[in-house]
Amino acid sequence: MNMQRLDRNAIARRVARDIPEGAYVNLGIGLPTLVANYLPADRDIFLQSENGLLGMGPAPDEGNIDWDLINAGKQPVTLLTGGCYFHHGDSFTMMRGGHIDICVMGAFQVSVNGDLANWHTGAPDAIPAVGGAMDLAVGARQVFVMMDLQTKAGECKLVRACTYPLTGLACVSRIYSDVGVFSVGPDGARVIEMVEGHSLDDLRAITGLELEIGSER
Amino acid sequence: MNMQRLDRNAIARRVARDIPEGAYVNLGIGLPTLVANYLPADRDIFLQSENGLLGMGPAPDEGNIDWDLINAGKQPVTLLTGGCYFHHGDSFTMMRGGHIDICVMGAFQVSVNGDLANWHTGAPDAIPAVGGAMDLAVGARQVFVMMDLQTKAGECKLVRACTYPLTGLACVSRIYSDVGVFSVGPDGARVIEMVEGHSLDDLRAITGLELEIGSER
Amino acid sequence: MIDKVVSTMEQAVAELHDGAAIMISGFGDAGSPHELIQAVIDHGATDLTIISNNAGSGETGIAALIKAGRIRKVICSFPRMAASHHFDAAYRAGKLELELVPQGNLAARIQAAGSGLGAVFTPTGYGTQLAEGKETRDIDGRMYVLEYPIHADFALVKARAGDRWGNLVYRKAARNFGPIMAMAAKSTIVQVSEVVPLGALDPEAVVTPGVFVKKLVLASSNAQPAAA
Amino acid sequence: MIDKVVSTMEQAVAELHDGAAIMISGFGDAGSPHELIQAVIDHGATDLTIISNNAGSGETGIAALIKAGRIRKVICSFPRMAASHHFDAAYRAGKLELELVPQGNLAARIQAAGSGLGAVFTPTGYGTQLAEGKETRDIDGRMYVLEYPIHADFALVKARAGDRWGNLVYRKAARNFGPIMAMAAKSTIVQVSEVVPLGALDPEAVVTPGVFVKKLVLASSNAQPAAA
Repeated sequence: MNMQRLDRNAIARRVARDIPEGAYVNLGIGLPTLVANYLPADRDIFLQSENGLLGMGPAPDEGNIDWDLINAGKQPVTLLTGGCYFHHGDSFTMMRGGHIDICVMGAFQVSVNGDLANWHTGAPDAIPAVGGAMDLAVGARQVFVMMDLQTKAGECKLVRACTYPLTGLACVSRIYSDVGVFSVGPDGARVIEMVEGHSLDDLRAITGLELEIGSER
Repeated sequence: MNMQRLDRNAIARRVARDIPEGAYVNLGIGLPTLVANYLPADRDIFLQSENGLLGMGPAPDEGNIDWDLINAGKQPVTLLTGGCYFHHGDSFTMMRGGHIDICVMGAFQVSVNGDLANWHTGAPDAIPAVGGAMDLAVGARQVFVMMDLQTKAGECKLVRACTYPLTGLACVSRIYSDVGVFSVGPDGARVIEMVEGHSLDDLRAITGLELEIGSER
Repeated sequence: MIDKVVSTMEQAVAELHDGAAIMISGFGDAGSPHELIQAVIDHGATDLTIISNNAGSGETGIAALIKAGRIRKVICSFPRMAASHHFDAAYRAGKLELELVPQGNLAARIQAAGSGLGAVFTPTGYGTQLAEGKETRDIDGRMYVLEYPIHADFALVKARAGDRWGNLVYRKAARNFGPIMAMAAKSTIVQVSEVVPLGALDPEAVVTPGVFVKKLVLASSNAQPAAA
Repeated sequence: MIDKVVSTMEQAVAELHDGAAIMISGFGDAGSPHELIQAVIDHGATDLTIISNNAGSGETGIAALIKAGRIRKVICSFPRMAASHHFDAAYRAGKLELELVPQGNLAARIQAAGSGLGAVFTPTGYGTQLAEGKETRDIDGRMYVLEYPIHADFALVKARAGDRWGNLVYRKAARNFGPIMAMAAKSTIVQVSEVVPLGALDPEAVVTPGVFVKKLVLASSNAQPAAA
């Protein structure tokens, strides 16, 4: 298929649109950090970083890098006026205790019921690393996944059941992808929004799923 | 029996003698707070109070009372230079987590193996209150009890087995009393020190126990 | 713009409801949010469960709530105080259920609720009346009691200062249960002595990050409690 | 007079021993006590278990300890980093045991050790490989995994400033695991950028009370880590 696809920045912009003012948000390492670039400056949205920041701001100017002030991906960031620091116990109290409204993570696979696989390819020689992904998966009120719907090899990443090692069970509520937005959960996967130029049949073909158009749950 | 007995201040002074420099100490409400009066000013000893103080100082002058700065007995205190404040979670991490070297509590009864009863008389119409006693009983590295060896009615409070509701099992290591100092624990009760004018036979008579002179364990 | 500061005590407690579980900060009078408690009385909500270290003394604060007959159950560590006559009377009359919890287990259970843990094994209380009927376990040769989180619909907290994002600092030993209760309740309502501009609080010294706070209200009389 | 400040890195780590379990603060390089880790290398202790969020990168810190062959086991959440070649090589060669722990469970288990809890039921990891073989339980309709405390003989922590009683404050996101590790180890050793007189730290803003600290040492080069 040769359809129009959103690039990573366009997906990030689309995710940002669904983050309301006042939300406490954790952006996972990698792709999701782009979302921060599209949050409107006139909206108070609170970015939390697992390493002990609330009110995380954008990257500093070259001359103002402070390596004691980094994000979960170990990139230099800033702290907004009104932000604060805390230790890892308090940070994961926020994350595990249901205090984060939305987390945005990447994924290897998401199943139609919301299972998430994003920490391990399962390759026997891979060095495993999990970080805070499993805590966010169970702890955030809403888990958004941001990903291309297919791998470079063309395999669909929205699946009936994950084959990669799981990060969390039935935790994802929304997938923001290069071809559209999906809801997943107890009622299965639905199409919330399609990127212009796509049809429901296109998405059924890509996913191999009997997708229907769904409204917000 | 009509022997010489230490008064509460003399017992407090005796307890203070056994608190080494550098010790982190929690003094229970009531009688044990007197111990603070006998800690030598030239020794750094750290008093912790369950309500979130470390480095607790003496009572303030009449004119300097601050009702936001109180001890566990809700009496006004001060904070030493170098002291600090923290919340109840951190306070009981100190107490339960084995970070307090010595706590000193009063007691209704202590058994020869170190069981402690000090929170409830067991009277059916009594209003129960436990506070932090059970946490200190299990959490402090050493639990010292400070008490008169007998009730006003003449009943011995060092007993084979407690009849009052327990605060903690096998937790007390030392009893400082008006007639002497006892060790209790897995080896039973021993007399560490007798108040002048007392004999081992006196103490056996009071306690009804086959007490022996013990050395420090 | 997010501004969690509300103008009146009435607004602060507007969402209260009958049957609510309410955490109330304070150790004795230190840190007790007396004005918010008065607002609860004025609001009229009843059949409340109160989670607090004490059960009130004198005629104000939790004691006033008990006197007004609004409390169904108290979960606390130390209800007996010099002037706890309102608690004593209600308890003896069987009008009030008491769940007595060792103070450190109270803290641990509140922290478990705030941090999403399902239960914790604590050594405190093992072998005592307060652990009767509870699951116990030998872990590495030591005995522990299984204790469950204490959740609440609301936490009423007293702090020294706060900003519009809800960041808080406390005053001396009035801090006590405030920070951990703020983490554990669905909705945390705070009375402060001072509302400060964003950025006025040192980010290294904020004790309660704003994520744990729903509303703040200035308590003009948020002074030190008078001598008991 | 109690003065926990020692003069040299050598004195700071003098009690280390072969086979010790050592917690090391830091999230990547931020908050990693590089000078103390170098002192561990100089000390010679081996067969160590390291508890830390990461497993080192580049040629310094935990990476240098691995390179020197001193580590038997690493308990961490995220060993794979841009320059974690020393970990990668030792792990692939089977010279190093890895216990991978979700970051929040790592924090919770460290906190459980510090606070004397015997175990906690956490929702994190349920149904995943990292909970395989572990006890699980349905509590109020949600599934939890039983996780045990992680204790340590030593914690090596980096802080910004400390006084002779061991009170500490940290710097920005270099705080991370420092405060909870200080609570969990039998003996906590801290490198600070500044030793301040007693009373110089605001008692409202002390992050780690001195009770959790055994020794402090000034790290003259306790600057921000250089760009990775």
